[in-house]
Amino acid sequence: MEIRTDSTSLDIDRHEGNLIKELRSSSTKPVTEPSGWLSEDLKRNIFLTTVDNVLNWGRKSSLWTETAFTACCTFEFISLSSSRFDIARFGMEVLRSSPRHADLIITAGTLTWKMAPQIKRVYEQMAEPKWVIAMGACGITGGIFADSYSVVPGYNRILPIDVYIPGCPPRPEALLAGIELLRKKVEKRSFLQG
Amino acid sequence: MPELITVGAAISPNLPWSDWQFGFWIHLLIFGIGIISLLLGSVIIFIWLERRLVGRFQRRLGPNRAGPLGLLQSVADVIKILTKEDIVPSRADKLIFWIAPIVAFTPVVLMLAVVPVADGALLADLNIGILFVIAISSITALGVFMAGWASYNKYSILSAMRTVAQLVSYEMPLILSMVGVVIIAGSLSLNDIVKTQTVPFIVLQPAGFFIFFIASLAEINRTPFDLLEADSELVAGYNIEYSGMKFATFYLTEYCEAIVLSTLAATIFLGGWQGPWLPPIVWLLLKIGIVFCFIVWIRSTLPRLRIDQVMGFAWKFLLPLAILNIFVTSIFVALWPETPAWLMGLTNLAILVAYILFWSKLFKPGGKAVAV
Amino acid sequence: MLSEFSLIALFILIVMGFATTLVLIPQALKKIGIVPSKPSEVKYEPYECGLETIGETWVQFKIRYYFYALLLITLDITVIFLYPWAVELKNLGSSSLGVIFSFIGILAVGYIYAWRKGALEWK
Amino acid sequence: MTVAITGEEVVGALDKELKGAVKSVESEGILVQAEKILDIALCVKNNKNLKLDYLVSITGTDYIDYLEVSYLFYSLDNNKRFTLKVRLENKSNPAMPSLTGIWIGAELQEREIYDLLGITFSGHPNMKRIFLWEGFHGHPLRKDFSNGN
Amino acid sequence: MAIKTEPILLNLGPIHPSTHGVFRMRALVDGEVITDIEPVFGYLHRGIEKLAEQKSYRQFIPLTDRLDYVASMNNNLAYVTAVEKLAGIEVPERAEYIRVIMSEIQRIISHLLGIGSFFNDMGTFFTPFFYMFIQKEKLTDLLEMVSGQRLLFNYMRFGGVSHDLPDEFLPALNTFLKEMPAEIDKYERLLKENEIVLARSKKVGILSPDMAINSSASGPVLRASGIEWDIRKADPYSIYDRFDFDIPTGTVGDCYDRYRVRVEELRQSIRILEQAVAGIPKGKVLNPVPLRFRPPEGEVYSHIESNKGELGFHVISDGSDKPYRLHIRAPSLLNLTALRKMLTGWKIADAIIIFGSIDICVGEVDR
Repeated sequence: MEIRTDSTSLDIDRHEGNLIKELRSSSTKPVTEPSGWLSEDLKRNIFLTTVDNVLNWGRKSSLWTETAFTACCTFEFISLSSSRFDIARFGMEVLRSSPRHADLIITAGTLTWKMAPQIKRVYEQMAEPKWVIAMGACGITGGIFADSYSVVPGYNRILPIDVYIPGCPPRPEALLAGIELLRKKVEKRSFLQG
Repeated sequence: MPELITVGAAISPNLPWSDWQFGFWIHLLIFGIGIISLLLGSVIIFIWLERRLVGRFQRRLGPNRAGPLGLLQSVADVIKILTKEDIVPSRADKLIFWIAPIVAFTPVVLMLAVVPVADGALLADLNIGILFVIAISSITALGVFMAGWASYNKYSILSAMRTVAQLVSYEMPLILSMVGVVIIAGSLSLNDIVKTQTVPFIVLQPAGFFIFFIASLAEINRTPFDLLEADSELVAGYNIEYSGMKFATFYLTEYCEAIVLSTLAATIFLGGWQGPWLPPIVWLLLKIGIVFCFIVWIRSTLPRLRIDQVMGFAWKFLLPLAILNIFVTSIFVALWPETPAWLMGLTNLAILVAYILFWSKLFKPGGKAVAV
Repeated sequence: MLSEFSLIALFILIVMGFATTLVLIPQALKKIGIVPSKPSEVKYEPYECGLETIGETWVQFKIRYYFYALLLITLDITVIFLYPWAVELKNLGSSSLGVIFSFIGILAVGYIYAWRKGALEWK
Repeated sequence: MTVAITGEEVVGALDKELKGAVKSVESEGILVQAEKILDIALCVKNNKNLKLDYLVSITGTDYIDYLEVSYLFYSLDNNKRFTLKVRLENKSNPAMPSLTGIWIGAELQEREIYDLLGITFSGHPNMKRIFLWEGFHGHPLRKDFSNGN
Repeated sequence: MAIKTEPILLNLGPIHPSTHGVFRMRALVDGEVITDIEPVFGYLHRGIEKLAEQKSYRQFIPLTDRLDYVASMNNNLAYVTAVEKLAGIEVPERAEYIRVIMSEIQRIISHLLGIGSFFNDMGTFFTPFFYMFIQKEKLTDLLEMVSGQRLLFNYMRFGGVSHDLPDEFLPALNTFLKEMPAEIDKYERLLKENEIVLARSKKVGILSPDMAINSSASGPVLRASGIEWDIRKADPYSIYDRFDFDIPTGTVGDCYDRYRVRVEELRQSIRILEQAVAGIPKGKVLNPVPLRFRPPEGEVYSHIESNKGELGFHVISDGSDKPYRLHIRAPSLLNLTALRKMLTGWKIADAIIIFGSIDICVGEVDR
């Protein structure tokens, strides 16, 4: 199949346009956190606590972020991983660009409807267990661009969010506090949640 | 050099279990498990060391929250990756997708089988030690290519193609750089090479070490030759579709290759386990650490080369230098055997410097000039 | 001497066994439920910067990549003759120098021919 | 100081038959008919003492009863600037010739005006929406655009 | 007889480690060489120009910060000078000096980030980027002292600036200006004569002068091709005519020249800052303007030399308190006009470097 970017790109664009329209019409309510199945008979606490603690400690102290940065908050995340507010201390300076390796996606910036299918696809392609931090006012409610025709009012229309960090852009210390909140949430996670 | 006669058992006489009836199996057990556990232990330490060192090069602290001084950081990484979901893409070639990490990991560990930890203390004292190392080291290229091709992803295909070009074309300089050492040592077995190194071969053979180090930097895909996993161009290279433990195996292979490179450089050029006061194994680990820190130093300062520059560098610069090195060393050893060590080292260094200056005139930086 | 290689053969088996267990641990843990697994149709599609891949991926690739493999085979033969000569150079003395240098000379002719013809450039 | 070339000066520099195309002359620019814009632009660019060779920006505006597109040029050598305006009365599907033949810089800006205002530029190599996705109804910068998100 | 090979369509997509944000390029790749490439825009299009028509003049100032989010002081300056030109508002002397100081500090920050990410694309794994980031943090502290914000400042108003300089600002700026040239020499020692940098960026992605003019590039991209055009000299706005500085230009117009022009501009900005700090007078910093400010009916186009190039605001007002139409001339978008011709024929590794050397900010491209 001979691919010429110019001639065939119009129908590639049209195909992507339909994807955007479907997603826009289908995502009107916030996506809730997928509650893992918890069958009662597997609740043997003793076995759980030791394995849980070790697993969650491992997951908590090596969260690898996916480079899905969109706009201004990117530079606040970069200044977080730079020498002054060094996030490498928590083992988080590994920026994996493939979703298969990453287990945390920080949505740094405004999400537009044209970008929404891509973010949703990358989130679905991430390997379990995965978490999402909605960073900045644009991530929570669309922020200063909420009433624009092409901005998604908040990431929770597209992805289930674990931690919200307000601020436009939030200071690196606020981002660090958000990450601490996420690490506490990871600590209390029972592996049976799947 | 007394002929090492292996009486019945396959191992050199001075090991305590050499004449015991099950000596062969005990030897295999101790050294087999020893090599794997030593390698994994040092990988855990070296991952932590690299992240701390790169942090220090970038004027920031490395990981220091997980455990004292962050030592448990790599353990945390292992636990997390162990319990990560395993994804096998639907259109991937399933069988090759599964086998690729194993084919990539095994040869790296095998190369340590012939490396002596102390006098005569190695798994198999092959008298063709170096040839075995070279033959085994080219299999990783196969494993990486299988991974890239099987995962049905455009970026990993490009990375697989680059494997074929880069790893294969750096075999030649790697092989020829060790011929100089073999000429002086007069034997292929790594144990004998270490024993004949009254003066470490890096002094006698600076050009040989220069070629060996650069060629193996390319073999283990480290900056400035990290084209396979060039994260700014090909998103994550050949291991883009691997997640969980299979990705960890590739991550492990990368660090095992770095450690094996440092071990080979230490045994062949820096005098292996020889050292005045400390026990032999501590000397070997010390030398491995020094070479590894040098690799990390290069990784955090130099930018990456382009694919055609990498190829041109291997075939046009390293190969003629390697042949020249063999030419000069063989003349010295054949015609004038009892030359003092410093003279041989000096001439070798002089040839290296002259060669680099000669080439720096010819190689003008500036790719093909395409004006728009 | 032969038992040395049997040691190596057994060691190969040990290492391959270790590698396969390393890779298969998550499958076992998945049965117990420690390793989570939520299969979804999009998750198993190839990742390409958040977009569907367009067109075939396994296509006929440029020969330029494989060319260096051919070049390696032609030059690798020297190793078979160089290493034994290198080991025994001390007792062979200077007479073997002439032989080897003529051998390398013939090889160098082929190498320079490839160089001048531009086979080494990356077109 | 980037001094503006006066309208009269440019009209004087135009060839005879192009003078008819000039509708009105303002202090810093002239208003021209849409069809003649290509020849006027070519003449303005190649004229020796004008030499307006740098297209700075194209702005499209929706004045309820017509659409106006204004081109701003610089002459880098003699540090002059000049505006060229075009008005399109037919608002259902407005169209005018594209300047990408003369200035490549116009390509993306004309695609932006097509995307946000709906003016199609004939002769444009890649006339598609630049910012919004194919299948987006309406053109946002029109005054009658309903913000239905 | 070359075997017929099929090109693959590769997406250097919106989520890619080195596309400076959400920028996407559809590349037709044959082996390693790009035969055709098509940039796709719009992944960060927030419709700022439509929002401008629903906000009053004063409410729009914070939106200008989000245009080129690395140069928010210069965006404010461009918008504010446009409206002042339209309404004929006078700006006190001290405010003019403060504006020049803020604009030059922002230029240093933006160039540091631009050069840093250029070397990130080349593969230096963040080391030069973090060295430059340390200097950027010092400047961010200075701007935080003045405006209370770290990245998007919303600092300038019509008729001056919102707050006066705190007392410890000028001494802190002086200490920074004394140590910065030594830092720039440190980067030069690491990168200027580095053989791999030379091999990767010399004569790569050449933009010839007439192509640069024809594709209306501006800023360091235009000057690297050898055209000496800088708004601060050609059409001096605010009080730039009082400072003497020169405009660095390249010769060949390749990636290396663009990098050199940005480094030289760092030094020129330091020169301007030294003169501004020396000459800043006392006095008030704001001629207050009524909240529901209504400029007279009319149309104005005013431009400044922002970090990426000529940033222009075309404001059309119909006498009401909301702008009738506000068009932003984004230098990043117009620097990308020649991108397709510059990248075709090169390898992927070069394409990433050339794209990095143009140094765009997606917030400004998509508005």
